[in-house]
Amino acid sequence: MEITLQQIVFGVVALMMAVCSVLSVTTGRILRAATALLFVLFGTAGLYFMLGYTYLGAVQLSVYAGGIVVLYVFSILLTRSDKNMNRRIPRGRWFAATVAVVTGFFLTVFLLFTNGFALNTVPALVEQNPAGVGEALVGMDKYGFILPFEAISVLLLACMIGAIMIARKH
Amino acid sequence: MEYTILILLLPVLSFLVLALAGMKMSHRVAGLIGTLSLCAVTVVSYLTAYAYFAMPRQADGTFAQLMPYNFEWLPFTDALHIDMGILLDPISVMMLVVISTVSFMVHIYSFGYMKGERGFQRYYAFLSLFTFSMLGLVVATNIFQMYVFWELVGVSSYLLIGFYYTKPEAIAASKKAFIVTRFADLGFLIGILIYGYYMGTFTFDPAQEDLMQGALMLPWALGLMFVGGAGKSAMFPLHIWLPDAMEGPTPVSALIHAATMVVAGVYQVARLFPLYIAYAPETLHIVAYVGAFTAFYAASVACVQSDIKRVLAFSTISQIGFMMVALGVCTGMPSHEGGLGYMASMFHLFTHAMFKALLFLGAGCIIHAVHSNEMSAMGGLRKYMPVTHITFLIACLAISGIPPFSGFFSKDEILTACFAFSPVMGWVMTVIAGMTAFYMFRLYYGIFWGTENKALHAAHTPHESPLTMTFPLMVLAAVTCVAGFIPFGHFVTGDGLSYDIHLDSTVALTSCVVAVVAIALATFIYVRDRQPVADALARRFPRLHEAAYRRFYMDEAWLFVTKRIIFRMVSTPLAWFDRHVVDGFMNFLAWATNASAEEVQPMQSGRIQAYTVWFLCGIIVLTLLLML
Amino acid sequence: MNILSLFVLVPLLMMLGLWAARTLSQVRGVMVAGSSVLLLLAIWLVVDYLGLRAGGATEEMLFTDSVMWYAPLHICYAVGVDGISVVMLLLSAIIVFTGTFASWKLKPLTKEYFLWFTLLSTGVFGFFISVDLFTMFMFYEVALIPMYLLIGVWGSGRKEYAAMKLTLMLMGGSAFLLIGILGIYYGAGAQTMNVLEIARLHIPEEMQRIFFPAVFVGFGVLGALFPFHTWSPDGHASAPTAVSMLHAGVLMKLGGYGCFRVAMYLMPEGLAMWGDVFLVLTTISVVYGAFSAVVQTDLKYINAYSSVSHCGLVLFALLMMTRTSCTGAVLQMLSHGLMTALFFALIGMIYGRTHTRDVRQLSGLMKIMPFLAVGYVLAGLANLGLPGLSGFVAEMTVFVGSFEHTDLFHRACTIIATTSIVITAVYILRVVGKILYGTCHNPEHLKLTDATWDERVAVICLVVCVAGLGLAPWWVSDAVSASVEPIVSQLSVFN
Amino acid sequence: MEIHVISYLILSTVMMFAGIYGFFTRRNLLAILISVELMLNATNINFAVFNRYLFPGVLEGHFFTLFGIAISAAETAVAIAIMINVYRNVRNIQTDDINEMKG
Repeated sequence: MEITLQQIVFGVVALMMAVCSVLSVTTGRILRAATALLFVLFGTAGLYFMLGYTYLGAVQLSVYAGGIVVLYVFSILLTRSDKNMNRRIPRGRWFAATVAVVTGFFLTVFLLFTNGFALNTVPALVEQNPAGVGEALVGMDKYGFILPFEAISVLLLACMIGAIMIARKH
Repeated sequence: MEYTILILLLPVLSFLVLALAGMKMSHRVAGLIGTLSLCAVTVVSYLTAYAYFAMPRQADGTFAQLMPYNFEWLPFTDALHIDMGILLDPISVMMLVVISTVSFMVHIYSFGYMKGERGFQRYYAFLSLFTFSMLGLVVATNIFQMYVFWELVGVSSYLLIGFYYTKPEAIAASKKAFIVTRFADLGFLIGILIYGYYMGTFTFDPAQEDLMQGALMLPWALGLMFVGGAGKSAMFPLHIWLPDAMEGPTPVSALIHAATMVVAGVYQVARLFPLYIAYAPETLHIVAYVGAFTAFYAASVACVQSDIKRVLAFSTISQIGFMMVALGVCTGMPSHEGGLGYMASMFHLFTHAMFKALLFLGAGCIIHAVHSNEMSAMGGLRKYMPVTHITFLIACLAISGIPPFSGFFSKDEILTACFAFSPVMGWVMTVIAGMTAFYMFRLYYGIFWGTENKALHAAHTPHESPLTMTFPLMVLAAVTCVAGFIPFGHFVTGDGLSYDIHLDSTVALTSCVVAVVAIALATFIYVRDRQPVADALARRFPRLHEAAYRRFYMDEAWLFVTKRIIFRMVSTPLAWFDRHVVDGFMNFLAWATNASAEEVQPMQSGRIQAYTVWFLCGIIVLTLLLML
Repeated sequence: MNILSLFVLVPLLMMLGLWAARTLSQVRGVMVAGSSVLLLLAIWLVVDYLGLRAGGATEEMLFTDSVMWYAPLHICYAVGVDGISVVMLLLSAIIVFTGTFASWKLKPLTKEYFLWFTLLSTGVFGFFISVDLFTMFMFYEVALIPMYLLIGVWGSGRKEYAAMKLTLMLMGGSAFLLIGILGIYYGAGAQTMNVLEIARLHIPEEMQRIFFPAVFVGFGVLGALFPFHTWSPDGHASAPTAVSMLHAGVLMKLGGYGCFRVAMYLMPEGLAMWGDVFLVLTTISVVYGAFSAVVQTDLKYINAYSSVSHCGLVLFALLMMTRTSCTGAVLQMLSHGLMTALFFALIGMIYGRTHTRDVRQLSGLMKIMPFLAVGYVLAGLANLGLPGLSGFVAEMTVFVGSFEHTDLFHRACTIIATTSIVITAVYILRVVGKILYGTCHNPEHLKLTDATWDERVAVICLVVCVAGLGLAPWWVSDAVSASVEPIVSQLSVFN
Repeated sequence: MEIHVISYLILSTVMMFAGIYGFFTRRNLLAILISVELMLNATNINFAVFNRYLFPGVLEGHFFTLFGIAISAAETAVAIAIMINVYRNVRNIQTDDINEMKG
């Protein structure tokens, strides 16, 4: 079985993402955690590209990596929350959480393997046309998503206003 | 005989009037209401007795049983129901006469004795209540009516003993009297239940087939009923309440604790006599043995008591023992031989009621004069109180069995019956009769002879009582003198047939000699100022003297049972058990609920992270469950 | 309109009136008027009932009526009375009437107090007129809940504890009850909630065996069945006078009534299986309550334990299952209701003056307050079964009836139970001797006064009832006995 | 495209449980938020993967991911606004210390 370039790329990206995601929840410095998260988000975008969802990857990069992480960094700096990252949770709770997480992880993996996904039929790597995405997003026909789109828009607006209201100085 | 209803109605009316409006009346009015109604009752009773005994006898030679009134008071089942009514037969008519006479005398006497007492109206109200209950008891048409009035008698006795309700002794005595008799009544009640169930009726004459079927249970029923009778009639060991009951006013002692209520037990046995004779002769003999032992016990205690009312109380117990013995020695022999004791018992009941009431009323006069119950405070009173002295002497002679006073005749019949039963019983009872004569004359000499109590007389010279008090004494003394000549055998007999009483000369002679010897002995010991023999005897047998004086420790035993056993050993632990175990369990439940809530509460900490851990755990568990 | 509904309607109107009342005298006016109307209504009902029966009415229940309430579960507002419920209604009316006078001077929050009090009586009346299981249960709860507030707010001593304990224990009982009622409903085929109709159906035996104890215990808790009686001493000791009266006098009777009407009537086979167990428990109640009362020092505790003993006798008599004993049980309910109400009323009045209920601190009250003392003695005598007062009639009927049971076990229980009458005498006389007789040593007590007119009304009314039942028992006995008959005949198959 | 679907899924599982672990153990609100982002991303990946592998013809998963990104952006904005506000008031954003909202 020969190893294709795709697989190599996927392996590298996946390894980076796995390592970074573990790092982001275990590191003692919050700024490092945010950085690790950034790499995970990049990796996710990469996966989207590999799946042919280029538009999605672009959104991921711009909104997540570009927008949200910056927000994080700002708020980290603003709240100076770095200095009290070292306070540990009680050992008992930590132990319970670890056991639960490890058990859950292995259980899920076990389920994944035993489920027997018959998905070896690999679809052709077709890049999803961003124009098609746009049409579907505002389309009103059977596969159109205008209604969720509007709902999300309203939600975003509401969040925006809410965020401003909350953060505003009284 | 419709007018007999008045016998019950008048006392109850006077009770109601006095109880409801008595406090508004003057003493004189209240007393008059009570006395006059009793006077009317007495008249009606005598009329009834005259009319009843003047009736022609039935074909079989017995007096008819009349039931002028009988209505269903409380139905239980079709067959079992408590009826209220009036039953007239020889013994109930005789009892009517006895009760109304003594009660009437006591009503008159109380005018003088209770003069100026606080609660005079209440006293008369209770007397009326008592008279009503007692009359209702004797005219009962069925055993349950008897029980109803039996209880009422008990409660009126309770109220009268506790008349001086500020005196702790009186309270204790009244309580004791009620509880002891109540305890005995439990036996009576269970006896009635058995009787009612197996006989299918509460009347005194069950159907023949029921009798046949229930013959096995009948001795038990009668025996249990006798327990009730023994309680009221102060048979050993249920007698303990009677001496203490002397805490009540003396006229009350005369009425209730000498003449009427205490013979209720005798009356009860007499009432059920036909059943005893036919179906439970052994039970009847048990009655005799209990009576004999009680008579002996009480007579021996009476010999050393120093409180004159106590002496009289024990003498009463002893004499009731005589009556019980007389009933108990009856046998089923035909003609009047077997039923001689029955007649004798009723006769003695009659005569005893008169002379014992007389003794108590006389004692009341003495106590009234010297303000003490103790013999040591008395002595030499014969000069000061001639009427009391003479009447008291008559009563003493009567109870000792000296002819021609009434006690001689009735006691003689009893002894004859005893000898007919067994010579041992006869001799035992003769000896007890002798003891009776001895202690009565000890009492008599102690009161009226011997040294005067100068110290006491200096403050207050004893004097004869007013006419209201001496009149009843004279009446009763007159009755005592002549009652022995009543041809009792014509009225009340075991089989209902009339016959002439004839004295058995041997028995009469023996008992007379014994009585005279005993009186002589008492004279020898007690007539002089100083009593060397008595003191010497007391010193010679200190233990015996002390034991007899303390009534052979029966009261201590009673106290032990009530205080130690009921109070300390049953009730206190039970109450503790209730508070700490039963209630403790309930409180524990509450506590456990609280505690488990306390345990669960920290899980609701408000920390979302902790919740999510549980959430995840839950999911894992659910998944695992689904996989299985 | 059905006359029975008036028993619920009048209290509701009273509550409306109380709500509108502005002054104390208006409140009292509403209460007196309302409770008098109830009393008259009850008397009229008794007369009417006896008249109808004498006229040959042979139905099991008279004055029946039924309105559908919630069709899917067959819940009806169904009413009807027989001799048992008629006397219970009369009892309740008497006690509500006297209770009003007994709490004449109650302060503070008089209006609110009477509101709850009236709500409580609504529940009681509603319970006795109902023949529908659900409606019965609902009224039962209506009677229960105000208890908590009445004790918790207007009580004395450890009132919060007592109120909580009482309410929780009774609620626990009613949880059992609810299970039992549902069991009966489904056991009888889920067609009707009407007791009379269910009685004609047959509940499967295995269901009876499960649900009989549930219902019996559920009602038994209220009837102070050993070992579920411990709410009674604490609850009664803390409750205000009229509440104690109503509670011991009427509410505890709901227990006995329910056991008879629901548990025993509908589930005779369950009874056959469980009867002996409960009989032992009730026998224990009878003797144990009496013995416990002997050593108590608080007047209300004494009376509460005495109630345990006497209410135990009610259940005891019911379990004897003979016609006479069941009649006796109803008479005992009536008699105990009256005399215990009298007792609690008097204790409340004495407590209101002396501010203590400890028998060791009271003495010589006979001289100071003769009226109350005489009333107390009468109540005591009624309690210990003096002929001529109500207790005797009831106890004798119970014992005679119980003795009809021939087997040794029942006989032994009967004889053990009869001993209670002696012990009753012990504790009654102990109290009377201690607190009424003797001389008073407390100078404070010497200044106290005797009963006022309102108290006299309450006491005299109850004494007259106690004596009336005791002197003329036949009319009640006959009416009750006739009504007990159909229920007992249901049971007698298993005797 | 020879990458087996299970590889993607395992990767997203790792991310998911890393996020859960972080959520459980972190005490800093921002760190918790980071963990939440991890979990969100893991789900987003799953949506996209399943869309691509199971129903390549339609775009449901794609759009779900898209909306998910939008919502997480909104959520982050609001959360951070709250956090800053909290910080302003209590000078602290440790979860265990913020308990004044509790009854």
